[in-house]
Amino acid sequence: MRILGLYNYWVFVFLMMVGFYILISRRNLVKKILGLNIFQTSVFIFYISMGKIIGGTAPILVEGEGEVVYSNPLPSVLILTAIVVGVSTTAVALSLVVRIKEAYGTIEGDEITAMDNEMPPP
Amino acid sequence: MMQHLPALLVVVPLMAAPVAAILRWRRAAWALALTVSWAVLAMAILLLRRVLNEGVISYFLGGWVAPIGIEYRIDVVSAWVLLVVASIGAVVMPYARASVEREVEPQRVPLLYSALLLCLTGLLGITVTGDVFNLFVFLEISSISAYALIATGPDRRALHAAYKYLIMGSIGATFIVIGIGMMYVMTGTLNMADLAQRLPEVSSRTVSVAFAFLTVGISLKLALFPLHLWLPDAYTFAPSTVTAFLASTATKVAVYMLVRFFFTIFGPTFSLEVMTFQWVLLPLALIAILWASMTAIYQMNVKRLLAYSSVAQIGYMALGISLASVPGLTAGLLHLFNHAIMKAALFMSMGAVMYQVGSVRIEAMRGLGRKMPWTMAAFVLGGLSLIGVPATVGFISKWYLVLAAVEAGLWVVAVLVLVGSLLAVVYIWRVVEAAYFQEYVGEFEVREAPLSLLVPIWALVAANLYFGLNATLTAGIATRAAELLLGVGS
Amino acid sequence: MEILVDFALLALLAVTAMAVVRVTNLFAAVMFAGIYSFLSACLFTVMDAVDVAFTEAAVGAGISTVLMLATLALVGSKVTTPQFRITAMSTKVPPRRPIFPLFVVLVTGGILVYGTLDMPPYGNPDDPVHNHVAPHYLEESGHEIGVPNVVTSVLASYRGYDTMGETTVVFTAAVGVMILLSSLRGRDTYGQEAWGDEKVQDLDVGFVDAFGEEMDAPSPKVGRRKKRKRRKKGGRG
Amino acid sequence: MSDQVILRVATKIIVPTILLYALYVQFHGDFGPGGGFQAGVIFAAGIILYSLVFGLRRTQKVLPSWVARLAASTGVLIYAGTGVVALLKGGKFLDYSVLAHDPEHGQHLGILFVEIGVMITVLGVMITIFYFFAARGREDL
Repeated sequence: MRILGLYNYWVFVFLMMVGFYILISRRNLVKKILGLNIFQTSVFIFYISMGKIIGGTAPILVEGEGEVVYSNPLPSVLILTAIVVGVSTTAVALSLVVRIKEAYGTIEGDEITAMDNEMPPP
Repeated sequence: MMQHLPALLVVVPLMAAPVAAILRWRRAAWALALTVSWAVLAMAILLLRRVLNEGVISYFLGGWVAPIGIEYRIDVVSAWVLLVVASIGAVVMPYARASVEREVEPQRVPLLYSALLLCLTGLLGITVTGDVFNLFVFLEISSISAYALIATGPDRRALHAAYKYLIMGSIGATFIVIGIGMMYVMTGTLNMADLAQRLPEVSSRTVSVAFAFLTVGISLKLALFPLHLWLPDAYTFAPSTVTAFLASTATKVAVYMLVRFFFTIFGPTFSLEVMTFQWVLLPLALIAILWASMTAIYQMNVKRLLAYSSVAQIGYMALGISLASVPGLTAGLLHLFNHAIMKAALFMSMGAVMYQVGSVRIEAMRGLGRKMPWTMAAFVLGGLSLIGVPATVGFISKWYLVLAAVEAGLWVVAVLVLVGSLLAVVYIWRVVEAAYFQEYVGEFEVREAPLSLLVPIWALVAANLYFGLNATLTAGIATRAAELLLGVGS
Repeated sequence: MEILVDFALLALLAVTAMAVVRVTNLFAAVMFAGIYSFLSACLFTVMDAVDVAFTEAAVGAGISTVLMLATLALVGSKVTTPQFRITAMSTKVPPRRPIFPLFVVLVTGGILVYGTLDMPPYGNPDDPVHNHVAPHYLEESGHEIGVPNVVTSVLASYRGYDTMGETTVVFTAAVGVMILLSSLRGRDTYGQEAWGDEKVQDLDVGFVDAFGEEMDAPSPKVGRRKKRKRRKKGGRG
Repeated sequence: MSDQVILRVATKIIVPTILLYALYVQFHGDFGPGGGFQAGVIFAAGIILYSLVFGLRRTQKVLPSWVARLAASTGVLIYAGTGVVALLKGGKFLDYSVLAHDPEHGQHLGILFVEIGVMITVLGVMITIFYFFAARGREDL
């Protein structure tokens, strides 16, 4: 049961590792952003997992029924905010990628670094 | 209205930003940003006075009492950092108009002011909040606007620098969220004061991991060696105004976050005795000081040189914190203020050179000592402060730092701090040498920078000298803040 | 039963995430990321976070994917193969071995797993999270706020300030995108000389000029149309 | 894509439904899942669908770029403004209880306003971002 009880968290760790790996190992700028999304989404899963009560229900109050167990609403609220933050970061990152493509003609990180190095130092 | 100051301080720039974004005239957007930044400074001063007289101010947003709702909590430490951020904002804004017109495409200028205001909002919000998740939200406001601000630089490499900063910054922010989540899962609360109370009871492996993640996340934002890789490019390619603003506020607020988490939330006992972070931070800080100072010596671009010097100066602050004694923390917090005003003066004088000459490479400095006497004099005074010459603020922070190191019995550290100063002499000298001992060779007639640039620069230089000669006020506040953090004294 | 669905969804998520790693075509990767978002939205529903599920489906699988596709339309969706590539500068870039990233990731993951060992088990009503602040929301919001959806009460009132920050973050994103994409296209500059005085005049278009009767691009650019117009007026530069 | 008859007809039916659904999500957020953010995103999705099928130019006749930009700013101001009104009425910032005679009513009113603010900002922002991306690709490359 102990193992089962942490299963959700371990999958979160795995997903986080996958996202983080894409983020730091891939050189394509768009791919990195995809990694960032997976990375962030894994954290959402972590938060929502901690708010769940087995046998509970969504925290929308039902009148007239005595014994209803509700899951924790607070992680949901936090994650709603985090999702919004995530998409905002993604939007800014993507517009940066568009500009980089226009300015450099490529979106491969190492090619850009090579071009940076060949330019006269600032 | 006085009782609402904590909220107004953040809400006023927050509401000004959307207005600036839809304004049609660049001048109007600038005037709005200027007014707001001065209003913010006034509020920050009022708050600091109130905190010094009355102690901690607590403000419950929405009227919901602390752990239920979000609390703004201002003690001496946050009021102090608030003052730093607000005064830099208030000095950078008048400077911005001319400099931004020269370096940024006109149609983006109102948006740039909007982003600057948002960045200011975010930094102020981080500093006053007493709720860890709220801290994350405001951290992201400041970070996302900072990414955009850096990308407005005129060189295409600004885009790549901004992208790298975005990736590093987002990793940092996500690590911070993971850390917050782990604290929350153990305690069920997000309020800092409440966390400080409950964390010791549940001290466990999870809390240790939360500590580690928060430390790494904040260090990324702080550009602590070896996580500083985003900083040199970002500061080099951003427009001068943006560099001056970010260099003297964003990293300072990150230092504040570090201190806040280490000492207020986890508590000195846990941070120092269980996690023994000081033995991780101390060597990193020393390497940062020496390595970054040496790298700065080899830079051909003065902005980049100053950026590496920033990495080194962050090392000094981290060193002060890692000593974890009242004098050490005092030195760290004092240097936070002192470094902000000297680095802003240095970056802004380079902005003035950029304005007149169009380059900030060392070769471009040739003969400027005579062509732009006021600008270069400001640079020299700022440089002396960076070195730590007596009668400048730099001396005061070095003095406290060396004292703290000696008190802790770490003679080696004290010596290394002085070595760092010597290295600073070398890199500042390279600029001085070009400016004063070489002839101007360019074809164009170079004149002194306009007054709108010079006045803010010299205001900072004056502050540099004033607080260097009369440090009772600053050192007094920093000591009180250090005592509060360590839980000794009042 | 719930647990089984939970397990299945988590397994699918892991598979999809791996697919994003392996695929080389960006279009496919974006599609997988969309699927990933959608699966996590399903998972959130199972875990009683309906509001989050709704948002994740709308944002992660919706808006994010649309933005990604819009970007791919601009930058192309081919990833050059990781083996020997000739860069634009015709310098050979040796394929970086992913050992260091792998090491960092494994260490991070290891530390996290270590951290989960002391965590309260999943779904247990006795966990501290369910017993400190949250009960207040569940028990009191009924008469303090009077809105059945507790998530809405917390979001808009108890932690309304966070939501204001969130709104500001969204707005910041718009400011960021506008700053970035209102720039001239393909500008490749080494210094400030990129735009001469005349161009500055041309660029100096505010609201009415840029978004006037004939709607064109939202970003004020030196479009051909505008130049023609100015020429008609005789120009003022 | 505007030459595809089926697409055009289908879009003409679907888009109003989406917009209506967005409003439902907005005002039903008190009772079920939903709220300003989701509503804003759905609304923006409707507009984006319309512009994918009928083109950017036609869409911007319906919803010009500056309107979207103005909306993005206005929403934030509505939200923060609600807080300021509460502050002027003697409560703390964002304390909705003072907005009306009895606290619960005030809370309802406050939540209504801030959710509207969130929706306006989100739809403005999403549409603005989409317009900027779309315009970037479409113009003379």
